Amino acid sequence: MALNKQEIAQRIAQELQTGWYVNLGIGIPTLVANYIPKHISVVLQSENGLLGMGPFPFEGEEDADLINAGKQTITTLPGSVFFDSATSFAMIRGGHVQLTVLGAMEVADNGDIANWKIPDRMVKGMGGAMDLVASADNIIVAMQHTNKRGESKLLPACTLPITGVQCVKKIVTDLATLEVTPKEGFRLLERAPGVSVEEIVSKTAGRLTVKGDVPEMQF
Amino acid sequence: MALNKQEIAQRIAQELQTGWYVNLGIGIPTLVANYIPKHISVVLQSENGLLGMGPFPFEGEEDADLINAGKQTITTLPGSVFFDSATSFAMIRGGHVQLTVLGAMEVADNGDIANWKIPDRMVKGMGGAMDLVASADNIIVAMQHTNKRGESKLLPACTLPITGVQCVKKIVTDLATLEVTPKEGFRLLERAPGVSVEEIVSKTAGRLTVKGDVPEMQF
Amino acid sequence: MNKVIANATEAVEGVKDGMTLMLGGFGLCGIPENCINALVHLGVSGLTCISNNAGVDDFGLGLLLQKKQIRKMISSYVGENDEFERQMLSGELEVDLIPQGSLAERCRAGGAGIPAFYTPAGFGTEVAEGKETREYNGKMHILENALTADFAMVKAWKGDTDGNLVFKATARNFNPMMAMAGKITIAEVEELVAPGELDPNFIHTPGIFVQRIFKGTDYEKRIEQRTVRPRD
Amino acid sequence: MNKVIANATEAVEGVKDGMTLMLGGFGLCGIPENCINALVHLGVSGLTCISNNAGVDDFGLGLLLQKKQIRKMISSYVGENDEFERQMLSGELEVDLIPQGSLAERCRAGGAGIPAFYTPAGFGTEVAEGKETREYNGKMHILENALTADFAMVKAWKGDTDGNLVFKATARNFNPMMAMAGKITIAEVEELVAPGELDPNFIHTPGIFVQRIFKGTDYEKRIEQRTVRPRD
Repeated sequence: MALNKQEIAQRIAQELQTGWYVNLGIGIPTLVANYIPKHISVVLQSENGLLGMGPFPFEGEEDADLINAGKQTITTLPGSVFFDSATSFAMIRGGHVQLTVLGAMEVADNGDIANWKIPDRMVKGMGGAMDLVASADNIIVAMQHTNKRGESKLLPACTLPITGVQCVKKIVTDLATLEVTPKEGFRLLERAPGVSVEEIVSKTAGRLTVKGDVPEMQF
Repeated sequence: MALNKQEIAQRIAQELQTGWYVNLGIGIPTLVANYIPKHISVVLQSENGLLGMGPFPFEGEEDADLINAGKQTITTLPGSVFFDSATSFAMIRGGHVQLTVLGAMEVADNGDIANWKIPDRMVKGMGGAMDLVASADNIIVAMQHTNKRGESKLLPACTLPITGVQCVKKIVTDLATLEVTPKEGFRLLERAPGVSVEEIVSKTAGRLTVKGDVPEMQF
Repeated sequence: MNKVIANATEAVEGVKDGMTLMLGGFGLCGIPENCINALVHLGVSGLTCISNNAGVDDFGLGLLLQKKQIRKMISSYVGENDEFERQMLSGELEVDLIPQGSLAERCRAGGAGIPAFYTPAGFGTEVAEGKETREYNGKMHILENALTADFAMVKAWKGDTDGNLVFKATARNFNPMMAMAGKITIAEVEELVAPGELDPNFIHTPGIFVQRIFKGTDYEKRIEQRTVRPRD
Repeated sequence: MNKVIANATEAVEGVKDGMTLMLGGFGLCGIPENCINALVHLGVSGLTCISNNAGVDDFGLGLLLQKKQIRKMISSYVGENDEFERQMLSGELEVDLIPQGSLAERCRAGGAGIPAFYTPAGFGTEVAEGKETREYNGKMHILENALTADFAMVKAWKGDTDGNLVFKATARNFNPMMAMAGKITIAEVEELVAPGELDPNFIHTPGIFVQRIFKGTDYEKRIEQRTVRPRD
């Protein structure tokens, strides 16, 4: 069975390591926060100016001055810090954030990512995405394996305007976990439970490397 | 009579205007703080990280964590602010400090200044001087008109390694107040009380422009 | 060094058609509400507005868009605004989209006398078009220029009469950098206090960057995405 | 995210001969006294030290100079130190003098992922030799590169176990930028508190920049120029 959004987030949460500062993008990446393993201690960075993002506030305790990068009301945790936008991106650009998780419209087998613009459609802007993908050493994309028309989002080359070059390190889709490698393109690491290698192969347009037995994801 | 150091400082203090943020260098410039006219309100910036520098502390109230750029113990005033060195030079480089007063070994008639290095002698470093002279719109030099050997410090060109190019706007020496102009070189504005134009001319090696009657400084 | 002015109307004196303005805020958080309203009343037009976002239809910069006072927006993200979309697609509104971190750094650079700097953000994308590129540490970077503005308008939590500012929580965002980059910087604050009442060790924006300050009124502080969790 | 280590000895673990270190402080104000002492005991040599100043003969970086542990100093001002002068004039010690503002900005840039930037400071002087120059806004600028270090050692007033730091008065100086620019940043603090005890709105250095933190002991806090005024 293909994963739902929560399961994609849950799988990505397994990648977290204690001590990491992590930036979670809008959409599925935000859900990762709900699945952080209990024994893992990470700090969530919100690029609008917060380290140590806590959960949503209780009803009636919302503070208009305390939001995350998705403009949602949130809370802090002990040890949280507020800072300005320049300092925030100093953290990101300077490589102090160990992991960025974000969504994508397309990923190329060289690690290029497109997630900010569709020509002839209203362009909302890249927000912090271009800074994030150009900066983080470790970038994981959370997305569906195919688009609404059933076409692969894992391509030999991006067809949409790109957000960053050769930056995506790993992809978790509803069907698979894949590593992006310079030499082998997408390397299949895991299948979603019950999903066949054949289905993944058929839905991956970019160069895909499958070696040996491909295990199912473990939850 | 040639001015003493206090009088040079006092003359420079007349240049201050209410609302200005002012950086005073080490030596004579520091003394300017003692002569700020009562009706003038300025804020002193110390480039090690303080706006609103107050007087020296009372004996026994020195705080090792509160010093000025000359490493002297000082105090704050109501409205003072502490900040880091990058922010401090953002103020300076960004043109937010309206006036810099500093000493010099040599000034050229095009506004070049040399005040940080004597070849073959121990070099202590430029500290913040190069940032200050490259940044401020208004730079006043406080110095003796001649060096210990009686040679003019106002030259056609600096002989020592320079600190900044074409930046000095005004000079107050023990003998005169001079403007530095692109077309006329040093322009004599005022004589120290009792000092003759002839003496100033004879002790100025750079191009000097004297027009009409040159008034004496008023104190 | 008293910089206090009476109100928002006085604050925006001197803003003229065609000027470039910086406006602090992220989404609707920390925006200079009073100044924006005053600009609407002033009726200036042809403005270039540098602001991370463009407000919503009926609040924030959306109010200036409705009156067609803005000629060009320089932003990183401009969703959530139908009128914006209409004007942009019709070509009435020019839009320059900039990566958020580059926007923040370009404002800081403008205030700090750094005319240009290299950043990796946007290399290989549309953002890099026409810009110089260079490799540093095995990675490609693009050269970005500083941004400055005729007026910067920022919103702080507390300020003193000398212009020293303190921001609250994530309402800080772009405000400190824009305060640095305005030829004239206007600060509107929720609380205006005397010099010495703010701890000199904990001031976010030193008064040297602020030319005018006033106590704002009637803050709406609209929340864009009200997200809550149930009490157990 | 506990980053607390026991003491200065543990703090400097991993510092090796020939490494580049950043050390906070301006003059003797805000210097990492405990770390410097630990480096003396560790006995590492061939160090490149990036620090605005070089201490005095018997305190601060002067202690490392006495033991000839420093191969190169990168500073803006190095007066007040006879041993420094001797080693420099004899050629034992390499010295790279940098304008103070450029030094601060280059450290910040190193921490902020900005590999290079333009500044007017030093144009036309020795500092500009071999550097690219360019005119912006009618004024010449030089291109300066970022600085980073294997270890940065900073001294804060208060810190929490997550590495969040607060500095006191002018002891802040270079410490925040150097904290950003160290591959491993060590913070020594006068007071070590639990997370949540520092106000999140008023933290100078967010813990993300700090890898190790410990409570320092026996601070001497020597005053270089004790200037006082008479009581009336």
